[in-house]
Parts: sequence; C-alpha cells; structure tokens
Amino acid sequence: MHLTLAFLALLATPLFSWLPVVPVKAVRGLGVLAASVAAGFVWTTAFPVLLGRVEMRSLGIWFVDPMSALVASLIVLVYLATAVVSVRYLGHERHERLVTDRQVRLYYVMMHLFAFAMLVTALANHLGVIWFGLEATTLATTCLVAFYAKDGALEAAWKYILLCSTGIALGLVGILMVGHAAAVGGLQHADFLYLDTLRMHASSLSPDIMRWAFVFVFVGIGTKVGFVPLHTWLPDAHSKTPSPISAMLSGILLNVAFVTILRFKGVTDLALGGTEWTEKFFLVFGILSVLLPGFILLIQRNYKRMLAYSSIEHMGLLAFSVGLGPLGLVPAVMHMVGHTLAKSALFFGAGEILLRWKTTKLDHLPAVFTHAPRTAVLFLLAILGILAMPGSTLFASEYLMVGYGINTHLVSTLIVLLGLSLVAVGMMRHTLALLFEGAPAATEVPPAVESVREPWTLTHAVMAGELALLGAAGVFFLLPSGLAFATRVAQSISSVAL
Amino acid sequence: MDPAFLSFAILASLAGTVFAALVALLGVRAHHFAHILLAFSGAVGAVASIAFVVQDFEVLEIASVRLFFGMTFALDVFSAIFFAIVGLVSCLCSVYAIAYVRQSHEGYHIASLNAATALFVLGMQGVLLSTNVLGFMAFWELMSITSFFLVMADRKPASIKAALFYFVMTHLGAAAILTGFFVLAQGTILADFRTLAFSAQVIPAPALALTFFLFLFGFGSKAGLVPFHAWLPEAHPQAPSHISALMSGVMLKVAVYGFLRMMLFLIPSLPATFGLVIIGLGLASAIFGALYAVIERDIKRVLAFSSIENIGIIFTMIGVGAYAFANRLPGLLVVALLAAVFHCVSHALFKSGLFLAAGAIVHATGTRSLERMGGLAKRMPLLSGAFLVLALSAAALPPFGPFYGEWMFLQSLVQSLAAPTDGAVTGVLVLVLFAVVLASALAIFAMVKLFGIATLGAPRSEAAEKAVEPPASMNAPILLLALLLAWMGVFAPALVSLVGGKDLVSAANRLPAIEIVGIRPDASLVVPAAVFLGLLACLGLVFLLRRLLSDAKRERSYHTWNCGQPIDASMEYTATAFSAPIRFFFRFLLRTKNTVVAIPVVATNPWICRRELFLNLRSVWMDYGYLPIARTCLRAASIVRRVQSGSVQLYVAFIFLALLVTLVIAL
Amino acid sequence: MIATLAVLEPLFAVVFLFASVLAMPTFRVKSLLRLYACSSIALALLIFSFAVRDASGHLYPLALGTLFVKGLVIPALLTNAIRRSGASERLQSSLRAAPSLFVTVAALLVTALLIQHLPFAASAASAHVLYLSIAVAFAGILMMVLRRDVFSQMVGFLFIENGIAAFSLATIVVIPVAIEVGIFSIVLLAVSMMALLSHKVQELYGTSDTASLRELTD
Amino acid sequence: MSPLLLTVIQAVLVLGLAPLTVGLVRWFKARLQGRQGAVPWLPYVALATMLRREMVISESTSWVFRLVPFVVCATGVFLVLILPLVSTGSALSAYSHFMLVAGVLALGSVFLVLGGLDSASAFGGMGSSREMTIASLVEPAVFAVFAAFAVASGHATIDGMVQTGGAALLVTPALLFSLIALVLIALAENARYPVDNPATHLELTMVHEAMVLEYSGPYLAMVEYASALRLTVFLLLLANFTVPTSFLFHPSAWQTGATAAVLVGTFLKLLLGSFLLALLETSIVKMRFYRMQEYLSLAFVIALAGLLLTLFL
Repeated sequence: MHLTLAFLALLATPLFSWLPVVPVKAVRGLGVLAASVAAGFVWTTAFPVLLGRVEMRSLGIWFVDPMSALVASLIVLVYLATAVVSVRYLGHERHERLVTDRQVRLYYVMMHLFAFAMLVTALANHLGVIWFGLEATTLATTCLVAFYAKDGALEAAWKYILLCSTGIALGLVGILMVGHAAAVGGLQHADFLYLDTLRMHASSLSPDIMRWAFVFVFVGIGTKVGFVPLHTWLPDAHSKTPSPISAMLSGILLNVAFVTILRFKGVTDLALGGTEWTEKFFLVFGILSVLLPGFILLIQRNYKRMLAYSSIEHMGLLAFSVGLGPLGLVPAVMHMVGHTLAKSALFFGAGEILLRWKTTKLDHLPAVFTHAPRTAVLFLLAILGILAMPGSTLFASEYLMVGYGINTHLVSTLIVLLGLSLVAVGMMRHTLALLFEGAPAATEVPPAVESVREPWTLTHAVMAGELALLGAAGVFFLLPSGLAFATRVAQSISSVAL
Repeated sequence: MDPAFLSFAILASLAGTVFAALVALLGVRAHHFAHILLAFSGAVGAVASIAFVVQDFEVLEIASVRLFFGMTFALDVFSAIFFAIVGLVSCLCSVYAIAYVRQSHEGYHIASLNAATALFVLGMQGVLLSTNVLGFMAFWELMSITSFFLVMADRKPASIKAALFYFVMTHLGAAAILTGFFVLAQGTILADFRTLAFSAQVIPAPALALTFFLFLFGFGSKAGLVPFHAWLPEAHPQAPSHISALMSGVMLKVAVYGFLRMMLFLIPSLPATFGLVIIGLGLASAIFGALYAVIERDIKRVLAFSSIENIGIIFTMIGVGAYAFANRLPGLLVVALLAAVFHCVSHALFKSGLFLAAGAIVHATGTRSLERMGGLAKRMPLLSGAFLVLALSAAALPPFGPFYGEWMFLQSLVQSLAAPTDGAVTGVLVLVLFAVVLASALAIFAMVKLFGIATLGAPRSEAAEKAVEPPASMNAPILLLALLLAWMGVFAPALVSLVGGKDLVSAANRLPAIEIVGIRPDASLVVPAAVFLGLLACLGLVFLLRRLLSDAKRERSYHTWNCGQPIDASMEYTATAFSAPIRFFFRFLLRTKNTVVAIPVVATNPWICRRELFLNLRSVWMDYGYLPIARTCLRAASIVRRVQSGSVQLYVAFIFLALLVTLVIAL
Repeated sequence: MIATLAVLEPLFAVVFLFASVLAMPTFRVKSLLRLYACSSIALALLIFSFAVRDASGHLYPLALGTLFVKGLVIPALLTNAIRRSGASERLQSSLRAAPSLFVTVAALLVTALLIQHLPFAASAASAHVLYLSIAVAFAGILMMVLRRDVFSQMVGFLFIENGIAAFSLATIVVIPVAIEVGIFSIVLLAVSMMALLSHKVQELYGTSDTASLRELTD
Repeated sequence: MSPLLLTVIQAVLVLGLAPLTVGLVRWFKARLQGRQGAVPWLPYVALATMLRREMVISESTSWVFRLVPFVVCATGVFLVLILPLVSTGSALSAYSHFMLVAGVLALGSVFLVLGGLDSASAFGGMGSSREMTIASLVEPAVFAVFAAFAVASGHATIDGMVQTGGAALLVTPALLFSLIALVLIALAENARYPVDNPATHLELTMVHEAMVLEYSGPYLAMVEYASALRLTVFLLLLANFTVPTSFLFHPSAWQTGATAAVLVGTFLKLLLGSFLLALLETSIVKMRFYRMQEYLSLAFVIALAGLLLTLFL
C-alpha cells in the first residue's frame, strides 16, 4: 500500500510542477516535499524487510526482498539529497540568469520521473516492467543530460540515448529469450516473465537458452552499468548533466542496473545448477573495468570526467567481487552502499566548484582551497572515502573483497590491486592539483565574489551528512552485526546458500 | 607496577592522542594545549612501556574491541620497545612543535596540521598494539594517509609532488602487505597473528616465498630500502621539521617493526637465500644512502639519505640474523637481531634530534641549502653543541651510544669469521663486514660535512649572519636527545638488556661479548662507562697539563690568515667542494654530471672568462628505475584514451563486438 | 481468407527482410523512410497473419498498433523533423552504395550460419521468422555503424526495434497486453526523443554529419 | 710488577719520547739527504717555546676551534694508555679492542677536521676535506687488518693479538700481508710521505698542515704533540706486531723481570722505526691526492688478502 502511495506521489508532482500556475519557487519546495514523502513511504516498506523482521513481501508485480529494499532505500536517499541540493544549485543558476524558468520546471519534472522509473526497476518483479523502467530512466535522463543545450551537452545526450537504447534493446532480446525458455519449459502463459516464479521453476528452463539469454542480458544491461567495452557514453553523459543529477546517475542508477543483472544471474545459476559459468563474465568485465579507467585517470584533467571514470572503476570492482564466488556478494553489497554515498557527495562537491568557477577543466581553475575552503575540505574527505581509506565503508568492502580474491583468484586480484593503485594515484594527483595548485592561467573570479568568506550552503550540509553516513556505515560493516546484515542482503539475491 | 595499571597507562596514552587530535581541530587557539596533551600522552606511553619491559612481563592485554570483528590490542616485549620510541620521540617533537609551528612562516594551516600530527602518532601506536590483520592494516593506512597530508602541509607544488610520490609508494606497499597477510592466512579472512603463525607453518614453499617478497616490498618501501627508497629523500625534507623527525625517527622504525614481526613471529624458518636477499638490499641501501648523504647539499636531504643508510644497516643486521639462523650460527643470530633493535632505538634518537636541529637551523637561516649556512656555532652555541653530539652519534663514534650498536654487530661478525663453517658463509660475512664498515665510514664523512659546513666557518649569507639562538622550547628537546645519547654511551649494557639481551649481558655490567665460536671473548670485554670516563679523564689530564705548562693567557683576535688578499665567506669551502673527493672517487656509482660554462669577460680575450659550474646530482635510481616506469604508464594512458575517440559509430561497434566476442567465447 | 494469408505470409516476410536490406545503399532521406515504412507494414501484416493462424486474440491490436505507429506515425514524425530542420537530402556514409550492399548481404549469410548454433532454433514457432528477425536486427546494426549522419543512425535503431519485435513474435508469441503497450509506448517515446535531439543537433551544428559530434574525448 | 704500574711506566715513557721520535725522523731524513739537520731533541724546545707564545685566534672561529686541540690530544693520550706499546697485560689492556681503537682514531681525525673547517679559510677547508676522505676510506683497511689478526690470534683486543701476534707471524705467514697493510695505513693515518708531505706549506700538497694552519701558541703545541704521539704509537705498535716473542725486546718479556731489557728495547724500536720511516720518506715521492683511491684500495686489497689467507689456509 505504501509503495503505491509513493509511486502516486512521484507521478503527481511532475504534473503539478509542469503547470504554469505553480510559481517556480514553489516547484523547488514541491520537489523536496515530494522526495521526502516518497522517501517516507519507501523506507516504511523497506526497513522492516531490510532488518529481517519481515520476510519477503511480494505485492503483485512489485517484489520487496532485502536486496531490492536496500536498493530502493538508497534510491530514495540519493533522490532526497539531490532534491535538497537542487534547491541550492538551481536557485544559484536561476539567480545568475543561466537557466530560464521553463528549464527549471523541465528539470524538476524529469527528476521526479527519473526517480519513479528507478523505483519501478528496483522493485519490479516482472521482467517486462524492469525493461520498461530501465528504458524510462534513459529517456528521463536524456532530457537532463541535454539540459544546458550547449557545448557538448547535446552531443552527450544524443550519444547517451542512442547507445543506451541500443544496449537495452539487446537486453529486451535477452528477456524475450528467457520468456521463450519459460514457454518451452512448460510454465503457464500468465507468469512467463515473473522473477519469483522463474526462480521457483528454474530447473525446468533449458540451460542452453538460458546461457544465450544471460549473455544478451549481461551485454545489454551491462551498457547501462558501464562495463568497459560498453562504457563510452558514461564519461560524456555524467560530466555534462547538472551535478545534482549526475550524483543520482553515478550514485544509484548504475547500481540499479547492476542489481538487475544480479537478478538474472540468480535465475541463470539456478537453471544451470552452478555459479561458475556466470561468474566468469563478471570477473573478466570487472578486471577490464578497473584497468581502463585506471590508466585514463592518470591523464584526466577534467574533474567531472574523473568522477565518471571512478564510477566505471567502482562498477568494475563490484563485478569483480561478484565474480569471485557466491561469498563475493557480501563485499559487493557493502561496496554498493559505500560507493553510492561517497560518489553522490563527490558530485555535489563538483557541483559547488562548477557553480563558482563555471569550468570543469583543472587548467583553468585557481586553487580551490584558498577560495572555497569548506567545499575543498568536504571534497577531499569524500575523495579519501572513495579511495577506501580506513573509516570509510569502501575500506571494509575492499578488505573483504581482497580477502576472498586472494584465496580464489590470486593473479586477477593482484591485477585489480594494481589497477586500484593506478586509480588512487590518478585521482589523488588531480584532486591535489584541483584543490591546492592553482593553474597559472586560472580565470580569476571577479573580486566581488572573491572576498566574501565562503558561506555554508545546503550542499555542504548534504555532503557532510553523506560523509557522516559513510563513516557510520564504515564502522557498522566492521562490526559482526554489520557483516550479518550484508550477508542477509546478499543471501536474498544469491542462488547458493552463503 | 601491576599489569592492570600499565595497561590503563597505555590506554590513557592512546586516549590522550585521540583527544589531542580532537582538541587540535578547535583551531589555532588550542595549539599549545593540543601539543602539551600530545607530549603528555607520548610521555605516559613511553614510561609505561619501559616499565613493562623492565618488569619483563610476557604479554600485556590492553583492550579487546568488538570493532574489527573482536580484535584485541596487546603489548609484548618486542612491541613495547618500539612503543617507547614512538612515545618518547612524539613527546619531544610536540614540545618542539609548540614554538616551531607558530613561528614558521611556511603558512601552515595550524589546526589541521596539529590534528594530523596527533592522528599520525595514533596510527603508529595503533600499528604497534594491534595483533590482528584488519586492525594492523587500518592503523597502517591511517599512519600513511596522515603522514601524506603532513608532507604536503605547506601546500607548495614541490611538496605536493613529493607527497604524491610518497602516496604511490605507500599505496602499493599497503596493497602488498595486505596480499601477503591473506596469502599467509590461506582462507581465514579475519585472522589474528597467532592463527596466522599456525597457518604459516603449513603453507607450501612457493606461497611462503611470495609472502616473503610481498612483505619485503611492503615494509621495505615504507622503510626506504634501496630499490623502493626514491620517495624518502623527496618526502621527508618537505614535511615540517618536527614531522620529518617523527617520520624518519619513528615511522621507519614502525616499518622495521612490521618486518621483524613478520620474520620472527609469523613466517617459519626461511632458507638461506632469503637472508641473502635482505642482506643484498640492506647493503645496497647502506652504501647508496651514505654516498648520496655525502654529496647532497640540502641539509634535510642529507638527513633523509642518512636515514636510508641506517635503515640499510638495520636490514643488513636482520638479513645476517636470518642467514645465520639458516646456517646454524645461533650466537650470531641472537646478537644480529639484538644489534638491529639496538640500532633502531639509537637511530630513532639521533635522527629525530638531527631533524629537529636541522629544523631550527632552517628556521633561523630561512634556507635549506648548506651552501648558504655557516658560522652558526658562534651564534648558536647551545644548539650547535647538541648538534655536534648528535652528529657524532650519527657517525657512530666511540663515546656515544650508537657506536656500541655497531660494535656488537661487527664484533659478532668478526668472531663468527673464525667459526668452522663452509667458505661461502665466511665469504658472505666478510663482504657484509666491509660493506657495513665502508657505509659507516662514509656516514662519518657525511655527518662531519653536515656539522662542519652548516655551523663552522664564516656565515655564507646575511640570514646566517643574523641567525640567533632558537627559543628554549625548541632547544630543550634537542639537548635532551643529545643527553640521552650520551647516557646511552655510558649505560649501553643496560639498554641492551632492556632491548632483550638480558642473558647476554655478563654479570659485571659489561657489553655482551658472548663466546660465539673461535675467538675467546674474555679479553674483549668492554665496559662503555669506563670508556666514557677514560676519555673524559684524558681530556681533564690534557687540560691540567696545558694549565701547568703554559702560563700564557694572552690572546689576540685577528682575521684569518689570508696571505695579503682580503678573503670573504665566498672563498670558504662549501658542501660541494668538501664532498668533491668522494664524488670523484665514486663517480662510476653516482653518475653526477657537472658542466662548466665559461663566459669570456671581454669578447676579444677568450682566456679570461667567468666560469660557472653546474652540478646535477641526478639519482641513479630515479633515472633508470622510477622515471621509465612513470613514462610507460603515461604512454599506456595516452594509448588507452584513444578508446574515447568521440565517434558514435565506433561506440556502437564496441557494443556489438563485445556481444559477439562474449557469445563466441562463452558458448 | 486463412489460406490466402498462409500463402501471403512468406511474401510479407520477404518484403520485411528486403526493405531493410535495400535501406542500406539508399542515401536519400525520403526513400530511406519510405523503405522503413513498408518494412513496418510488412511486419504488421506478418503479425496479422500469425494472429489469424494461431487465433490468439490479443495479436490483432498489436498488428494494428504496429501498422499505425511504426508504419505511419514514426515516418511522418521523422520526415517533418528533417524538413523543419532543413537537413540536406543527401546523407553521408563511410561506404558507398555498392560496398554497403555487399556488406549487408554478407551479414545475411553470417546470420544464416549463426542460426544453426542457436539452441532454440528448432523449437521456435516458425524458424524463418526467427532468421528474419535476426537478419533485420543485424542490418540495423550495420546501418548504425556504417552511416555517418544522425538520421540514419536513428533509422538503424528503428530497424533493430523491428527485428526485435519480429523476434518476440518468433519466440514467445504472447506477452501480457499491458506490458506490450508499455514497451510499445516507450519505444515510440525513445524515437521521438531521438528525433527531437537530431533536430536540435542539426540546428546547433548546422550539419547532420556526426563528424561534428566528436569533441567529447579524453 | 702490577699492571697499574706497567700502565704508568708506559704512559710516562711514551709521552716523554713522543717529540723525540719526530725529532729522530727529521734528523735521520736530513742525514740521509746529506744535510746536517737539527738536533733530534729540537721538538722539545719548539714545544716549550710554543707553550709560552701568545695565541692569535681568528674572529670567525667558534668554541669548536678551542675544543679541538684538547680532544685531539686526549684521544692520543687515551690510545697510549690502552695500547700494548711498552708492555702487554697492563691495567687498561682489556679496552684495547680493535674497534674501539679505530673509533678513537677516527674521533681524533674528525675533531682535527672540524678545527680546520672552523678557520673559514680555503686552506683549512681543502685540508679538512682531504683528511676526512683519507680517514674515512682507510677504515675498511683498518678493519681488515685487525680482523685478520683477531682471527689468527683468537683475541679481539690488540693486547691479546700482540701477545700471540709475534709467534703467530711465523705460524701463519699470511699475516705478513696484514702487516704490510698496517704499514700503509700507518703512513696514511700519520699524514706521512706517500699520502701527505708533513714538511710543506704549499696548499696543493699539505693535508695535515693545512688544518692546523690557524693554530698558534699552546693550541699549536698541543696539536703538534698529538700528531707526534700518534706517530710514536703507530711505530711501537708496528714493531710489537713484527718482533717475535722469543726476542728479548718483546713486551711480554716484561713479566720475566727483564725490565731494563724492555726499556732499552722500546728505545731501540723507536730508533729503528724512525730510521726506516726516514729511509722510506727519502726514497719515494708524494702521490697526487686524486690517486689516493688507488693507494687506499691497494692497502685494503692487501689487508683483505691477509684476512682471506688466514681464514682459508
């Protein structure tokens, strides 16, 4: 019941915010209100399942098990954070006459639809609905990528929609193959594409068809996740959208697509009767996705693209961890939580820097630390969080990941560790250049803006909140109860008892 | 003192450090209080651990925390010694920092600097106390990342570059150590050191070899062993002086502690070749460190290279210990490891003292280059006195403590030469003997150059001219360290027994001259106290004779003899000139290139010209080791970036190629 | 009526395939869209004949929907988008007409080979529709890779969509109506979005050639 | 004869005879070069006058300048007390461990170098740089020599080596190499001929003299006396190592009550040593400083040969 209410709220607000009668200032307030209402409803349904008091709750085509509950609550958390940050971000842009009122309305409409689509994808039980949700997210975000309609944003949006739609079309082929396998396997027509029924009757699905289906789904939806050979749209799209939206994109959309693939992996493993076959994919694509960004980050002088490549690298880490074996799901869950929090905080910080200096190139930026110390410190802490320094969730997840990796795939773990070192060096080098080394040819901000001490804005509050959450989750996951929580969530999606 | 009180004291020291970090964040006002608190907690930690060692308990359970999957922090004799070093040096450095940070015109962000210092000390204390893998790695990363921020405290491009280089090495090192732990753990993810020790007994030989090399790289890169040392002379000089004192004096020892903890307690006996590997790297570090310390002209880089040299000697001692164990020379094993720990303690003392003194000198003269110092002994008698004692101890000369560390090691080497083992072992021991002696000889040269050029003669720049004695709160720690080294010179056997050689020190408080084999030790028993007093007595005797024989009190001060040509400071011998013979004798190793540019004063007359010498001290390791690797990485990056060519067609082709390839391979 | 339809079914299939094959060498926008329209119509009729053959009720609206949406609405939408933005009739491609034709034919042969490996070729309702769907999809892919202008990328994507619709026909004949409508509407929305973006690209960059869309590199 | 008395006698004897050795060397060199030469006891007179002369101290020097003469002299005296020069088995002979001796020698050189640097003149700098190079590069050779003796005699203290040294020479001829190396080291340590020219003031060739250029009055006396002491110590040590125990003059004979013989023996050893040194100095020419690397590596190689032969024969 709560879910339908949440969806209603998410559908109603875009309509209101589009009507000209509602003034623009109210649209922003409405956005935050809608986000909090949706968050409230989703959390009330998700938390009992998450904390294990309630077993799985399947409500018709919606399906709330611990994993989808976790993903849904992360979606809504980032959605709420983005809504709050957008108030500051768009307020500042409107104040500086960079965006028209119509654009602000479009921004909010698309943001609500984007969140709605993601929730649908995360909680859906029917494969067709999942495909519908994924394609809806692509369409909603295309408008947002093309938001500034100038210098490359259009190009990024066009490439984004083209590549992602092609990818998801392949995903559709995979889904149809699963449907066909179900048909051949003798399931009733009504529930061909229902995930839970598929899991129950997995043994009757013919392994050959399921193998083809899994390959298509992995490559298709893998384009949405951004595995390496399929990642080319990600850096352009994530660096051209308004920063709060790229926080949602990088922070949570990639995770939603990844969980969809994990669901298919569950079904395929049951059908094939073993997890080794599917894990090979995750391992190979994971290693590729860690190595390529590792090298590019060494020479990436645009800080938003740097964060985009870091997202690709973290998705690669997730895939690698899942590829290690059934136990690899536990660090993957922790890593998902950590990456969402850290990456969204980073993009909010990038947004602040972009607001003040209007450029994403390091060579045109003065030393951020001297002019905007608050943003600089929070950005630095978030970078440390994402580089898995002790105290952040990623330290716990990468520790467990390397632990499992060393005993199962020694050589590939060493390669991934080298990749991680490359990434750490690349990102630290450019972050320090961004924060402390002002480029000589930096376009100085007019002195009027310069002299005023940097005010404590909403973004800083949200960033601080997320970093606090990151630290708290970091400590929580090191406690035995944290490990148990992560194992329970992983168990819900894994086909093998952990 | 009963164990409960001691563990409470250690906990208080940890809590004090954490509280100091929090207080430091309050801002500049809390600067004094934060440092006093840090000093106090350091002192408490040092005293408690020394008390623990003196009463020679076996293991002291400090606390067991549910964090890190129920991890226990414990202190045993071995880690207590290092805990004492950390406590003592951090206490002195924070007293020094009170005046130093306020007056330094480097533009430090004081609140974050103090907080990072406190967290840095906490990281080191945590590493020493933790007995499980996750705790060790967490505090190790904390130590690395805070020291990374401290190196770039003044936020200048040079220090950021150095800090980045340091970050690369520590990140790779930490990854290597983590992998080493997991390969050793063979499956159990959250093992503590005891279970690691058991599982290490059964792992196959190749896995054991892999763990050894991973630990050697991990701890070696942090300690500054030669092939992985290139970051140390870049990073330590950039840090504020009290931080480079902490890093050089103590962080390197924590790395040595980690390596020793693995070698002694975890990895079962290794074949002799591994000992040879450690000896090889150690000797290379000692000789290269000493050579570069001799030819360097930046006062803090000289000290950084001298740290590499001392670390090389410590690793050689460990290597000789491992080699002796493999070749059944138990006596040599015991003395070698004992000498290694003794040298760790002495190096921690004199190196942190030297860095603090160097910091005071740099602060007074405003420059780090030795070429623009001089004449400071006349202007800073107190500081230069302590500096002299520290320099002599760094050169391991007789009356002071470090001499006895090297004395024990070389003495045991010479004694085991006569042992009836096969030729190869004796050959190795002879090689080690002469390499260590050459390294310490060059170290004497480097320390004399450092002290001589920095403090003696006429001041070579106005800043040096106007230099004035640093404030008492900066001088006190340096003087205390000098006194400690003198104390070590007198009570070396007490320290040896403290460090673990209790049964080695013979009853009459003589230095351990144990009968290894072959050479009877009876005639070679040396009582350091007697040597110290003997030298003082001779000094007194000479002073008395001079008073008796020469009544001439009259003195006349006049300018230095200059055979008619008025001389000024520029004619004095500089650091480059002083080290010219060594640079010439070891040019095949050092590859220094000096180019002389001659510009004729008058165009017509080519003979009379103004010559300028450009000497670049390119480091061999940097040119042939690190830069090629960096260049290949960047070239690979520029190749890989072409993947993002921008053409949509290519991107679509990528998707379908990926699909086809996966289909072909997977099915 | 059924018999005639049974005879005509292979005709529809052939028209459906050759429309996409012929689309490759044509470089004029209007003819490209016309080919797309007739391939969609052929697909609609194919669905209609399937509906009649299997007498499964819900295929009829699907056939009608395909006929109306893919046959008429989308081509109309695209032509007026292209006309409004004033794009040049002549479309660029990295291969001239003849070579691209040969490439497409080669693709068809490859698909024929591929079919044997397909695990479910035998069990598909009609093997030839399966082959058709994969061939058309493959042609769509080639068009996207080989063509250098914005609009033909879109048309390539549309051909892939047609291929997949045929594929769904071949594999699971029946999908719940609500899901079918949802997928249909999303595809329509995606295409309209692409048209809008192509129009804007044409406006901003002045040409529809993708060469201008190359600045976003690392 | 109690060991304490032995040490006192040795101290008085060697401290007294030190300037005489320098005088003898100069006298023998003059004679060998056909000059009449000053009387051998001239150094005593020179030291006495220097002690009374007024001192001229340069303004640019610091407290280190004043400390150096005392430390250099103290190290000399310390060596005289612990080494077995006149007799073995004296009170402090247990401290004559070879590393301690090498360390104290190095301490003396280091302070002399610091004194040279403090005078802020190019001469002092050049002398100090060269002296420090020689002092540090000679260390490995010193260790090799004493390691060979230690292994051969079974004792780590020089006192023990000397007691068995004489006999050992005949038993293990390899020690001859070590002895030659010790001679080369002695020449380097005492700034004698092939390494440095003690009698010159030409800045390019003087090493030891350059450092003491700025000293005058009592300080110069102390430094001169210290270098004389060091020369005497080395000559007596060399003699003790070569003289076989059976001869009367060997210090271990002291226990057998042949006091007079040992005193005469010491004087004869000094006479013979200074004559041989003078002979050597008149026959060879000073080596260029930048060929010092060859000289020192030669000394090291010979010492190493001695050590390896004793080890493996």
